[in-house]
Amino acid sequence: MLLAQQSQTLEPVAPWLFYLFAGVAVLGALGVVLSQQIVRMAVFLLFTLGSVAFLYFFLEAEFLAAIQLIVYVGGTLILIIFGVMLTSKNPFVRLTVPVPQRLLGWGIGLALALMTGFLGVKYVASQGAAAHDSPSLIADAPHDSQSLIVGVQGAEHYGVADLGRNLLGKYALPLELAGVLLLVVMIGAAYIAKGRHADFEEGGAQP
Amino acid sequence: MIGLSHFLALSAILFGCGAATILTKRNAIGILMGVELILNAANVNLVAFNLYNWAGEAVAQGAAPAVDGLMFAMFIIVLAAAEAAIALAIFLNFYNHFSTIDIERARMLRG
Amino acid sequence: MTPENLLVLATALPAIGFAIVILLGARVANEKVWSWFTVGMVGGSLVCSVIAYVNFMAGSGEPVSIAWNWLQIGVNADGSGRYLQIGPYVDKMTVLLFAMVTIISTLVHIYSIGYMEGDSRKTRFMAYMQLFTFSMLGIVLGNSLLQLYIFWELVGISSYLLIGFWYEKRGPQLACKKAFVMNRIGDMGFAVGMGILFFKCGGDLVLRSAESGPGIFGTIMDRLAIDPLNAGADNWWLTLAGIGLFMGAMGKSAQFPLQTWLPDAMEGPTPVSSIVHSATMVAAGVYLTARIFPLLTPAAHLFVATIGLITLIMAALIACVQTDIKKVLAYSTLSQLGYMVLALGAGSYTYAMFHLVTHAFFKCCLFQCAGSVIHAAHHEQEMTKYGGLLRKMPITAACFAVCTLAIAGASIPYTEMALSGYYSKDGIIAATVNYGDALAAHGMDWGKVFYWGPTIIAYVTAFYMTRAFVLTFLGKPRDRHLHDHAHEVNWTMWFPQVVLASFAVFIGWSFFKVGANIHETAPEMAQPFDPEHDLAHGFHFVHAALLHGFGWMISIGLGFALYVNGLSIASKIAAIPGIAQIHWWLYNKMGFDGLYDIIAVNLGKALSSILGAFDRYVVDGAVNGAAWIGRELGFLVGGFDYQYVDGTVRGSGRAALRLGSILHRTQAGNIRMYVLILFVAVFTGLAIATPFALGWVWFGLPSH
Amino acid sequence: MNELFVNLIIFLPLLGAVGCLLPRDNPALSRMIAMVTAVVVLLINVALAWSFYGEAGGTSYLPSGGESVVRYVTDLVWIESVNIHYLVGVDGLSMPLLLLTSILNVLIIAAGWNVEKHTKAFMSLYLVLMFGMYGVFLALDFFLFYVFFEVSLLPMYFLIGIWGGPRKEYAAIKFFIYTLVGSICLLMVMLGFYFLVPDVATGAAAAGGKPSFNMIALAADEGVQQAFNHGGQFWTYAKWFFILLFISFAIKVPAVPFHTWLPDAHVEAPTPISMILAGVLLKMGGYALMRISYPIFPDAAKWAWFGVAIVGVVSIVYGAFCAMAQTDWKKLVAYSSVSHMGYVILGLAVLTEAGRNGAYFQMIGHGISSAMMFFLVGVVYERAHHRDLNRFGGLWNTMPAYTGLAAVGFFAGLGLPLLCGFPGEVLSLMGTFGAIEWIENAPSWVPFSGAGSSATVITLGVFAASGVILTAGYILWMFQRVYMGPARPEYTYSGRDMVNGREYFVMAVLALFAIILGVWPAVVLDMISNTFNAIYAPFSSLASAAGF
Repeated sequence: MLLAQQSQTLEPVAPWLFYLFAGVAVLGALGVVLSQQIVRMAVFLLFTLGSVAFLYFFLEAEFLAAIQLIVYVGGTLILIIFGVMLTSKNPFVRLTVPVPQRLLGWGIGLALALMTGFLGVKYVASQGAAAHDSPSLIADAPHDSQSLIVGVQGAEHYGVADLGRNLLGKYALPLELAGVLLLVVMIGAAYIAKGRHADFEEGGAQP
Repeated sequence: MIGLSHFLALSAILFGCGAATILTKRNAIGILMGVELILNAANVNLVAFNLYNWAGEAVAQGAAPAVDGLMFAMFIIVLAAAEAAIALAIFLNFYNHFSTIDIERARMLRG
Repeated sequence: MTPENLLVLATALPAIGFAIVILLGARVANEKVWSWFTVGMVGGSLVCSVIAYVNFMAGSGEPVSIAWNWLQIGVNADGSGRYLQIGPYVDKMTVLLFAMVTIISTLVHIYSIGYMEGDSRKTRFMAYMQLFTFSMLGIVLGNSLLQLYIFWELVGISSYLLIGFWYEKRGPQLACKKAFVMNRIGDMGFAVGMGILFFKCGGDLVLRSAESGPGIFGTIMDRLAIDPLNAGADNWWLTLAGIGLFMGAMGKSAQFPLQTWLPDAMEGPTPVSSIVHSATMVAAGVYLTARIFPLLTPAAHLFVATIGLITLIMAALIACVQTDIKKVLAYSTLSQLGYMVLALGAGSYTYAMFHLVTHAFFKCCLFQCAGSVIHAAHHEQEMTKYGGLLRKMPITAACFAVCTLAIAGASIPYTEMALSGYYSKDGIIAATVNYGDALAAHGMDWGKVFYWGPTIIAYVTAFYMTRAFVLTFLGKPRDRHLHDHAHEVNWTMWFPQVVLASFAVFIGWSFFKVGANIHETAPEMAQPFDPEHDLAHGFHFVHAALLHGFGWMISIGLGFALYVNGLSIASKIAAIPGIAQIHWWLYNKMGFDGLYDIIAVNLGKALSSILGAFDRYVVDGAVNGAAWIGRELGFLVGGFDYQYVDGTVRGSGRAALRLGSILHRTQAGNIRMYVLILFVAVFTGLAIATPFALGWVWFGLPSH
Repeated sequence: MNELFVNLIIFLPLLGAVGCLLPRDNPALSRMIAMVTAVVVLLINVALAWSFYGEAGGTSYLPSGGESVVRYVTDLVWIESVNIHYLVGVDGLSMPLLLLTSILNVLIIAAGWNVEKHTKAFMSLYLVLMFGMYGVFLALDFFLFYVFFEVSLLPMYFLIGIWGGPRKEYAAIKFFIYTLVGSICLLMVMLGFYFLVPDVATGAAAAGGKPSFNMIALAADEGVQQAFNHGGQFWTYAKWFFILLFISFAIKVPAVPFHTWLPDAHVEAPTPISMILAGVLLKMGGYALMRISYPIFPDAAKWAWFGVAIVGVVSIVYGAFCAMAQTDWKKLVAYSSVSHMGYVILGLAVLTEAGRNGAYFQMIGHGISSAMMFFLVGVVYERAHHRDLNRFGGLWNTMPAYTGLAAVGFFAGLGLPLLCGFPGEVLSLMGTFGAIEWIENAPSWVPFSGAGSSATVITLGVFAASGVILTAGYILWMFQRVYMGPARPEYTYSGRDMVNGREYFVMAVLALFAIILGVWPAVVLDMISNTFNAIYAPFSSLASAAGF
């Protein structure tokens, strides 16, 4: 509707941009699976999380993309890296799993991926391509404008304001609960990580 | 043209990778990474469905576009962060106790 | 009593005798009483048979065909049952063979009393002989293929019990098993042939028409309107059925390639050899082929003739080099059976059956003589140890000589004065001339081999029988100890020999009576084959006399010349390079035993152990699937858990334990195991849900 | 009166089982109670058979009022909401098997007279097993049948698992799991019946709109047949149900490749349990095929004839080869059961009257001969304490009377004419060849129909017939190794170790039946002919069309 006119210029970019970021995300994820060094895994994870953040942009969720970048890439990942450093005499140490078990794990992962992917594709097919293979917001728009990339322009359609209204309205209680949870986590994490004093004093040699 | 199914496929791959990671790592932090991957896969799904299905349906019924998918994703990110913090705290404690982060050693609770 | 009732009674008497002897056994009476009791039972059979013979011959001569219901195979629309039937069939051949079998059986029973003197299980032996006589008479009486098959198996099992009578020794153990199993190979063909006829003839297995139906012959020739002699390619099943049934005959008559059990069967006591493995049971194959004669198509005829030819040549050659007296006689039996089978293949129903009768008497006598010698020589069977027994055992030697002449086909040239073997064998050779011509007329020029083969072998027969006689009774004693202890046997043994020898002389003289009787009963189909009228007369007096009339003299002379001084000349000949190898090959029975050991026995054993292992490890392994896969999963997941790995030692014996330990291990605190189970559960749930979600499910309410 | 008898046959053993448990510390009394129960049930069975064959005609009990051969029916509503009935009755299909079961029960309790370990529990469980077996043979309601099928399973598990040999737990669990898989297949079919039958059968007065599990009615009802033949162009419900039922019953029979529980169960089970397992429990599979699979799904049976026949032929040949490879005597006999029961499958598969009669006779004959063979093995095992064929020898000299009876038993197993193993084999074989007639003229959806049928069927027949060679091979080889050879001191028994009167009684009775059935097979075949005619009416047109 509103966004229909501007979309055409950007449309050709969409598929390859999607494949680019999706590809990075997938490669990163595969790297996490296949790598045996924890630091490398962390770096691969970084790529994946970052690419997913970009994909959120395509999905008209730029606020979420920002959160993804800030909380995940900036917060969680750094936390993980800290964890790696704190818990490892040698950050590049390998804790490997025997090959048969690894194969089994990969097999199960592959089976799950195939199964869920298959279900997803079948679901979309069963719902009918016309209705659901294009963003529903612009389903009524002329066919040539039904490009994914239009969503980038869709901030005025649902933006931060919508999110804010929802957070303080419909989702107020969960928001409060999440806040309490974070408090609990903060205290709990501090307590657990500190450990019992006796342990520290007895095992003083430990870092 | 990129459609819902593409995102679902991506999410499936991420989910599979996450599952495989959990199953093939002995390092507890590695397992945590696998969990993060799975959560991300779920987020991609939620956001994609929100755009392709739910938002439009709400508009069609005359309401404001729905953002429930995004809300869920946001909460998930928050909870993931919290979970990571707790998990890392536990791992630190575990490390203090066993001098290793190998979860094979974590079998004190077995029946 | 009517002949058929008499014959049924004659059949039943030995069965009753068997049951009484086996059930009451040694507790009631001693072995002497039981022996004469069995002789009495079989003597009763003899009387019945002779009366039946006389009655039947005096009567109209019309065949009697009776069928009794035995096995129900279904129900007709009107509620009456359909049955597989058994019952007696009486024609001139039946009464003749009944008389023959009971005469021989009675004489062998008497002979056994002397021969088995002192054996601790003599009573049981006599009981087995009764069982055998019953089974053999059952075959002869049979009107339906089913009855033939039943008694076929029963003679097989009585032969098994008799060959294996001295089961403490390894030889008889193996021989009896081999005999039965090789017979069963033939029986498989019998069953297949029977099955094919069963479905083609609407579930009828009776051969001749009886009240209940037209019988197999009637069905094929009248209802299906098939002339077996001109059966086209559409009727391949008839050829197959004929060859299948003939396979049964091959097993029982020890025809090539199933011949190897018969020489081994000589491990049994000699009275057994004299009745079971020369006179009657092995001839049952010939009898069966004669009974199904009208079904044989030209292809089947050729098959039968070829098998007979191969057998008669092969066996005669092997007989020339054997030194065990019973082995020589066994191969001689094989060779003579080959003659009979060849005659059937060549279409001469009459002469095949005639030779069966004459052969039964002289071969039974020969075996009894050999048995007497063996008895006198303390169970020494090697002819190389004999020699010069003529003076010690004059009656036996005389009987042996008469029968040797009979089997050699001795005759006075250009007259009809001859011993029994001459008539029957001469007729067979005459028939093969006809057959060879018939084949040649169809472009098969090599058909002449069916004539030349038996002609030449007739010389060889005379030779090897002379050899056996000379080595045993003439010349100088080669084993002094043996010779000193040899003595003439007592009357229970020589009396049967003398009777049989006289039969061997005279049964041929009454040929025109006996042969004509058989000829009359020959199926109409067989009569065109018979060469008696047009061919035989001219042939006998000119051609055959030259070839055979003097032939026996030449061969016997040669045998005398070579062997009168023991094996000295023969062993020199056998040492000539070239001949030595052939001699070795023949001496080892042409290597068939070794060949079968390698091919059939070892292959069978290997196959069975492979399949046994396959069953144990593959099938059972797959079946232990749940436990096995569970264990492997557990092994992968809990790789470091040596405690449990040790617990899951290999060997399926602990699979039950493993099931428990796997269940236990799921609670073993292994985080990754929990996760694994979780994911597998997720996957399984999705996999189950998917068909429903996508609407693929087949199982639901019908749409209508 | 007869209706009461039918119910007594089922419930007396249950009463006996409770009775066995009551006396305290008195195993002898438990034995007596079990024996008395078995004998009473035998007498009732004989009385039932007497009146069954003494009077003509049958009580019709079909809801449609049609003719039926089933008699002495008790029909009580059990679970009303799904129309499950307690429906029991007798017809020619069950009568000979009931007689076989009751005769074997008496003999087997005699054979188990010397069980010293937990005698009370043994006898009690055995009586519960009897309850299950009679129930299976008498039930006419599919659900009831299923219940009894399961009931017979549990005591067997304990009988093997407690009184068995060294690997008893393994064998018991294997037996249990195997049979449970079969039961699951059965359960699925039952669910299918539940969903399918009411929908169409409303019109046909079968069950007044409710699902029906009445097996006789299901077979006779046109509407039900039509319902089963829907569900897909090719994969009709009937075919699925037939396959599931076949798997379920083939496990019980057992047919290759579902047979591997049998050798283990037999080897580990105590002698009396081996006897009942081979003598009756295997027959439950064959009986169920005859009672359920073939009458209710005639079209699927025609469609499946080749597959089923192949299973039968493979069982015959494969079982015989496996038997030949064994050195454990009991295992040899166990595999011989696989081979012999192959004739049952083959005889059924070919859908000819002769084949069916042969299959049925083979079940009865094998019930006698296999029970006898296991007992013969047990008699020696109790004295020699091992079953290694290669270590035996000379038993003919040391135990002559026993060997005489053993010859009857094993030669019956070998299929010797005039003993009970022969008629079944020969009829199955003849029936196989007879199948050419209908297959030649069958519609094209029947495998190998048309011109090529002769060669196919003859090939099947040749392979099946080759079983006679292999059977002779392994039985005679075993006979040679065990009974022949010189007498050995270690197998010479005297005094209390000699074969006693109780054992002679069991062997002699079995030998007697082996001979009677062999000489006079009509005693069984006459019993079943009318019933077969009635319940296999859908197939009878096959034969008569071909001029049989």
